[in-house]
Amino acid sequence: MNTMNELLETLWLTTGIANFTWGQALMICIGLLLLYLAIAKKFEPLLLVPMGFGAVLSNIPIAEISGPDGLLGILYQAGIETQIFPLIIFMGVGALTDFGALIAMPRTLLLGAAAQFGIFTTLIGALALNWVPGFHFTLADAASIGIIGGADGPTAIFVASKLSPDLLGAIAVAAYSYMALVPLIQPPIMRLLTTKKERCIRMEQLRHISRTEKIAFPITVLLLCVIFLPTAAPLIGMLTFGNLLRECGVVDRLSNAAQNEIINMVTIALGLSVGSKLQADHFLNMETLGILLLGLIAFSIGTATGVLMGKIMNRLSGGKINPLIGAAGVSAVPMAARVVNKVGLEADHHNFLLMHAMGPNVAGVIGSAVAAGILLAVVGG
Amino acid sequence: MNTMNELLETLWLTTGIANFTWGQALMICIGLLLLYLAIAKKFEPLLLVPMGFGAVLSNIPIAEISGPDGLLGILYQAGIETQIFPLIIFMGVGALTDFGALIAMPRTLLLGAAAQFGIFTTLIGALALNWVPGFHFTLADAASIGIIGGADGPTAIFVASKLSPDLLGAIAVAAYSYMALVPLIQPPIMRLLTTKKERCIRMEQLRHISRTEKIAFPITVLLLCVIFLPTAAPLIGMLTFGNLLRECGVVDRLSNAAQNEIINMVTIALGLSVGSKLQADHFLNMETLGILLLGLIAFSIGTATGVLMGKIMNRLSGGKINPLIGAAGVSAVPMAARVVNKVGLEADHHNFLLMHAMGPNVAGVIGSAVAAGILLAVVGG
Amino acid sequence: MNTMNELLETLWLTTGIANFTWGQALMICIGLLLLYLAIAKKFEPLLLVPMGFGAVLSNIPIAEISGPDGLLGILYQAGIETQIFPLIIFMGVGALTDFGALIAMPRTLLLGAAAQFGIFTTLIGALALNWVPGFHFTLADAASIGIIGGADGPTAIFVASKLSPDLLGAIAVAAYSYMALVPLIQPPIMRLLTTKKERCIRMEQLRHISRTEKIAFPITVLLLCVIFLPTAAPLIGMLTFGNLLRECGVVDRLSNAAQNEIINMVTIALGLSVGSKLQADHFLNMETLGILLLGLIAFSIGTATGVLMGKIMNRLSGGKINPLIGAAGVSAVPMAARVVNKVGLEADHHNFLLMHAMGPNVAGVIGSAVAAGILLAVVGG
Amino acid sequence: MDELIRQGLQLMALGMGTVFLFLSLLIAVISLTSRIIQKFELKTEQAAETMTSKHDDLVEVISAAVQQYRLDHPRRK
Amino acid sequence: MDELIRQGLQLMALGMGTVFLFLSLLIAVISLTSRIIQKFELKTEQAAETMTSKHDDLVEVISAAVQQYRLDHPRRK
Amino acid sequence: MDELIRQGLQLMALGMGTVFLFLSLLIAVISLTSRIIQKFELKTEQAAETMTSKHDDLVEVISAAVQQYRLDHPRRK
Ligand code: NA
Ligand code: NA
Ligand code: NA
Repeated sequence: MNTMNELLETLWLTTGIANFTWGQALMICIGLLLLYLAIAKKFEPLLLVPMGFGAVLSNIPIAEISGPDGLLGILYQAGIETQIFPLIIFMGVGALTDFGALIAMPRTLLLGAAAQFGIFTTLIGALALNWVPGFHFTLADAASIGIIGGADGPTAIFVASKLSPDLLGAIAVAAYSYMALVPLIQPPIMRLLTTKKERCIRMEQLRHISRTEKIAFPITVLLLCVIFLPTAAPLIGMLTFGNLLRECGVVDRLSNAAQNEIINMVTIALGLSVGSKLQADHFLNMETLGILLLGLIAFSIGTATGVLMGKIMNRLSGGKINPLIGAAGVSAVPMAARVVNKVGLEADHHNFLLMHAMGPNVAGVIGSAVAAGILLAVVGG
Repeated sequence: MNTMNELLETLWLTTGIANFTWGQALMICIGLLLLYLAIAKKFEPLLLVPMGFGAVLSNIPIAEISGPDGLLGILYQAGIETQIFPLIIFMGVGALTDFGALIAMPRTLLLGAAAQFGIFTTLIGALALNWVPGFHFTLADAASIGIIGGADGPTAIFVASKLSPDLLGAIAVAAYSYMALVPLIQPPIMRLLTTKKERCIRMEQLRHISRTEKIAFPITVLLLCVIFLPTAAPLIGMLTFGNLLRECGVVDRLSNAAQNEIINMVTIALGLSVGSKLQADHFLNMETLGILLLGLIAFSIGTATGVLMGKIMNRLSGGKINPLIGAAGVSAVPMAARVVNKVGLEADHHNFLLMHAMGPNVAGVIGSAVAAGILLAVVGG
Repeated sequence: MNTMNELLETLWLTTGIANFTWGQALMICIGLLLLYLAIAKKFEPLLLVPMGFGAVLSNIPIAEISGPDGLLGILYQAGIETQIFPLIIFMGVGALTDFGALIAMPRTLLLGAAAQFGIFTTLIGALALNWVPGFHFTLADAASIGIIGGADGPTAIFVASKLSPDLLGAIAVAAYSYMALVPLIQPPIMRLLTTKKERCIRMEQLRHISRTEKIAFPITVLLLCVIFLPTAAPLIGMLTFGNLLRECGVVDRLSNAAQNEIINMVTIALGLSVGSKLQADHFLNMETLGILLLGLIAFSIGTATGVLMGKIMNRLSGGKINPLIGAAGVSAVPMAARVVNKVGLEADHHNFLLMHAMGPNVAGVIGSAVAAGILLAVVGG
Repeated sequence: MDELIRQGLQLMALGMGTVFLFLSLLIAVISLTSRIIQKFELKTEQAAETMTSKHDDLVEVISAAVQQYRLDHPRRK
Repeated sequence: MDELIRQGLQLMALGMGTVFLFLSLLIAVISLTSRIIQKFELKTEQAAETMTSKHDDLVEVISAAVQQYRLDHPRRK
Repeated sequence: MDELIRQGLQLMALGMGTVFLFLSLLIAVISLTSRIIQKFELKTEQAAETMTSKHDDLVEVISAAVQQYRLDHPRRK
């Protein structure tokens, strides 16, 4: 630094306008759009506010906030590459979830299973997209894209960060956006596949679940997972750990911590970290468009197969199961269950399905964690 | 991956049943046993729930949750190898502890000192076990085992993680289990060593301690430690730091954080991390049996020497000290103090010793931190 | 270890008294002095209690608590070298700050700008000190020292940890001490530069700010920073992120986390970490004295230029602005605003300036973050 | 149909198969566990029930009111 | 005057210049934004206002009392 | 008696010696400190006492009730 001119030039060269690429400017607009959707439209704001803000921060020229020494880059390495953040979120989800409705009606696990068709058909859709010039999805990429159909943010991030870190940004945006759009995506499909009579079916009240049953549940799930599907053990393990903290009744301090301070802190860090993957050069390409399209398909198919399985179960049970609750099997907890309730009330103003939809809803979380385990076992091996 | 057969084989090879060793299956049962004791029997649940769950998770085949890239392995490296977790717990203990009873009766520090005999006799017991074929305890191992007698979880973990990381799992299990068993272990010893008349001795009410005295206490302890025993400074330093946050009255935000969110988060992480050391190949051996046996001896001797010192002090003070309170010198805060109270009430239904037992109880924490400092200075050098 | 004599010698060699240097003993006294000021005189206790305690811990011989494997050393590396801690504190400050007063009177940003003269004149003062034998401040050192005049702890730590890590301890001590001394430093300067008539000027009540304006504010500030001054983006980015969490109204869980558990935890860690830089060999030298002197000058000049700018604005506005509020432009939130209020009340017992001083007060935070960005861009490049 | 899609279809068969198998197994085990627990529980349940109802109604009302107020004013917490 | 101090003076000119420029720009943009928002907001505002006042006064009084008590006794929290 | 046990016994002597010495010293210093503080404190104490009792009883009763309710229903917190 010598003359004032040189100094001014140094300073000019450090301004944003002298360094912006069009891609960065566009990505900052996309970040602002995510913030708008989160704040004004209440699209999953807990995740999309940090993620949108992270998208803005990571596209600032020069500042390198997503670089290896920047705050977002450090958070990404510490929490996403190691997969710690999604696992801790899963612990929090476990601590926040009451599995009572599922224990009262274990059959509804089948609805949670059926909805996973969304994952696997989308996987094939992604592979089929390779026929279109400009797409080069590997099997690992396709698996990561398919998992969007699990409608479960941390599971999608867990899988994508392991199989296709480059696609993580687009996958996370798709997963959370469509979870927020569930009230728009699901109802038409639900109405199309059911008759008015089916939608009016009222279901029996759920039985009371004792504390011991609630304690036994996470341990049962964990042990089955240990015996048959250890590759799903990290996700299922943390989910059931959180749930055991909640239900065991002797560690309320820890349960409260998992439900509040821990999940809040990690949500902020996770959102910012994922935002760091929304850099222009990783996000602005054909593949992102493909992922957004495929994600929508995944949600739609998952909803459809859930409802169809609901219709089958209704037949087999002699008309006791309202097929609408199958739509909650995609997870998107608790939004999908609320959508079921709303569509049910539309058909019959006294038909409250919320509690019955919670069963398949949380079953969907377990279902996609299982699917994630299989994908990681076969593709990630 | 080529044919469906190969795919099925891949999947079969990733199931738990195809990969279990007997040791892992047994360790998972031990993990479940710890969970049972924690939940149904309320054995130190804050630690044993995460630790038991960690034991299950770390013995799942294939998943490698305790491996260097697994969640528990990462937590262990980040928090136990660096000794950060036990130190932060110590800060929380300091913030949660009211040293008023000790300041009112500083003499009771001698009871906390006497109870440390449990540590050193057990150390020699561990060395003596080497005469039995199958045992090969080094001096460092013996010191780590002896510290179980400190009846203080974080101190035991702090020492063992530095001197004998391989024995950490067994030592932590022994320390927390016997802390939970204090109501069974201590009373017979206490009754054996005291007369009914001694157990009936009522003690004077403790004087009121001013805020300034409470602020001066942690600083005094720290300075003495700095001058005479800097090797105990990390433990004593964090304990007194937490206590100063509590007592100084100007940083209630920080004090509450240390007493709640911080200690809760670290307790979960510490429990899971320690659980990661309960892997079959580290835990299922003769040495673990030896450690469990020696730990029981350590608690018993500590209780006995505490009570005997109580008897001496009673004589010297002219019958003003109930020797039972010496048993609280092993620490195991606040369980041991409650046991003293209970045994005292058995002898005389109006003899409340709880507050008087809190003095030696917290003195025991300082006493074993000092002992830990000496062991690390001499053996760890 | 062989004979008892050797053992005793080992132990003696591990006592503090056998290893103390005079510097360490003196630094421990300085740590205790900081604790005294924090507790008895309420000097910024949230920072100075951990920092003072950290100073004591890091000067304990042998224990090496500030070494690369000691708790404080690890915290320093993890949080200060990476600059994570000051950035997270900035997020918390954003979440705790209501920018309403500033939005209602954006002109007061000029007061926050004027007060930054303290930074740059001190920078030149530091360079001038090189004429005195014993001082060797580089341009980077001078910039770090100047930033003390920003009267904003995390900004000072952010800049100093990047430009002059060796001076960090002295700079942090100076910054926080003078922030605490603002009620003593500012009033004489304020009275000297204003007439009684000026001090009596009453200001109009501030207009009500809508939620939308409060949401737009952090985004506006961020975008301007992105476009014109990306080097200030980490600080401004986290400040505005925290503020957006606060104001957007849809993520109260996260906002509460940023305002409470996160900032509390990081405050403890930051204080201890900064304390680790108060080691005798880094702190006890001429340069520290120079820094303490220069820091005082920085605060005084910042106050003076703020008040002078207030006088100019008062003239231009036709007597509607009380020049006292210019003194709040140094930041030192919210102490400086309270001092303005107090000096105003001295002159006229019904003249409440607190709300009007909050505008320049928070403007000063933005102003010094901007100054920090420029210093890092030009000097740190 | 190319190789990659064949692999995808295999993965689908395998994946959905495992999901259904695993969750069906879970149905069986949960139902079984519930039945066992319900048998052993009658007495325990009653003891537990009486223990948790030792609060009085006034406290509940006040507390709910305070709770509601807090929810409406989250920032003052 | 030595080289280093010359650099310092340059830095001061540059720094204070940028600070004033940036904050002046901020004044302009904030004022503009506020004016735009205030125009578009009249109706939204009114709706929002009525929503936040659904608590009753008794709850507020009790809650404030409890709050005060807590502030006086922080450690029991 | 083998070498290792001899070392253990030395360690015991040393360790218990240090523990007793250190804690005895602590007894002396704490007693001394307490005595000094108690002397200097009479007036300060009184001032402090009056400051902390500015809450009224009603608040205490309500607050304790709420506290109790919370303890009985930890999950709703
Ligand atoms: Na799902
Ligand atoms: Na102890
Ligand atoms: Na400032």
